[in-house]
Amino acid sequence: MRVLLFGPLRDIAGWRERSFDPPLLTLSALRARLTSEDEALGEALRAPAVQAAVDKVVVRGDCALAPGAEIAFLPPMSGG
Amino acid sequence: MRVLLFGPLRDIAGWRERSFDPPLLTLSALRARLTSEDEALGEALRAPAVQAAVDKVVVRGDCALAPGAEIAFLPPMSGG
Amino acid sequence: MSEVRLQDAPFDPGALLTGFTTGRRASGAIVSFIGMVRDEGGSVSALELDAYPGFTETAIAGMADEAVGRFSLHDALVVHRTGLIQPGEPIVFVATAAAHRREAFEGADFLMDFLKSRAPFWKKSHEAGGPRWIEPSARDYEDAARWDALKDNR
Amino acid sequence: MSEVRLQDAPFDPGALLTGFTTGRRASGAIVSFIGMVRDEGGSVSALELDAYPGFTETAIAGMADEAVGRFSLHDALVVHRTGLIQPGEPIVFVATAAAHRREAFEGADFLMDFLKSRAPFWKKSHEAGGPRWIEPSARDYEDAARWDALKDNR
Repeated sequence: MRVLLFGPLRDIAGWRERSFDPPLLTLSALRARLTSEDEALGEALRAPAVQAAVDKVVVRGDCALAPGAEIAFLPPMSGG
Repeated sequence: MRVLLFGPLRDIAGWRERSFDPPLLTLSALRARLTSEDEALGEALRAPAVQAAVDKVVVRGDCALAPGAEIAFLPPMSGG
Repeated sequence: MSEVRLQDAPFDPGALLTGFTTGRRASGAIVSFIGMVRDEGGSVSALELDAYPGFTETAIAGMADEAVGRFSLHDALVVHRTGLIQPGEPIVFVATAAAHRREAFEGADFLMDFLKSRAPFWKKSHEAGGPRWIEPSARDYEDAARWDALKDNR
Repeated sequence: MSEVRLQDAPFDPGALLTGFTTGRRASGAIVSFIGMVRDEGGSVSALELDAYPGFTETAIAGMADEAVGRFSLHDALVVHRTGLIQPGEPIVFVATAAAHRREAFEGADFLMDFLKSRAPFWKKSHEAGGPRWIEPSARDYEDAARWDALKDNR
């Protein structure tokens, strides 16, 4: 399971991409894990404008995650 | 004195440019001369949409012409 | 600032755009328009464009300067073919540079509307049924009239 | 029909325009837009553009396809830089081809408004006072909202 951060989230967390093995089973479990490791990142991820994408599809609320899933956290987009 | 025709006027008259020596003294005299030589051209020149330019400036009505003037008859423009 | 060129020879729009773009550090937006001769499914064999040298450039430069003033353009360029032009060939190239994209788009759009409806060209279409002289379309006049309405609302 | 490319390497807008224009015998109108990084009088040293490969192209392709359908475009091309971009360098190139100029202009204008307000990029401006993340301006949102109003009126 890969987790990707974009934009200002990268600056807050200090990383762009991480693997999680064993994988987390749900998006909410992943959020809890990231928050337990880094409270500042956890708070940033809870901002309503930050979207989550699973395998490049934006999801709302919680969802189950496949073991090989790619999860991206997308802060408000700057546009081109 | 040079006279220039543009667009469909060239097809009607069968010429694009002519010199007149001795020159005509006024635009109305030039129109009368062109009409006396070619009635079809004279009629085409009388159409309200046909403009006359003297030395590249559009003029309305009659005006005096300098001996070295360049007179152009401009039918409705096609645009670019 | 604006530049107007008439030429019988074909031009390369890409080379014109590269020249217009290079070295502009203050312009955030550049818009270009290329008008091409359409073959209309094969019925048009060529366009023939007649200009009045000196008079035509001056009229177009007046339109370009109006666009520069009205839309705060940094620059405007108009290159127009004259003579015989084949289907698939560019007939007109317009480029505008501005700080922001809205001005660059509107400047180019305005300039094209005025070129198409009011520029002193006489255009003959060589078609299967014989040559015919072309006047601006009703849509060309409508497009140009849009700007009068916009001006009143500003 | 549309094409979207993201690339870290600089591109030559003129070469892209030549490629886009060549061989179009049915398109009477081609509009291009180039967005450049402005130096803002020397205060901006570079822009850094972050994309999500795969996700970003798909989102832009969706916008391009919407422009093609809405404005009856024959084709649309979007080329966008990513990574570090210097002032004076092009950051985005958009081209549209259509039968007539109104569609080509509106298609490019629409596509740029949506790119500027909704494309999945994250943009950092490296300035004298330090780097800062950029969000779309109020004007970018207003520009994009114009099209919703127009759609309702058609």
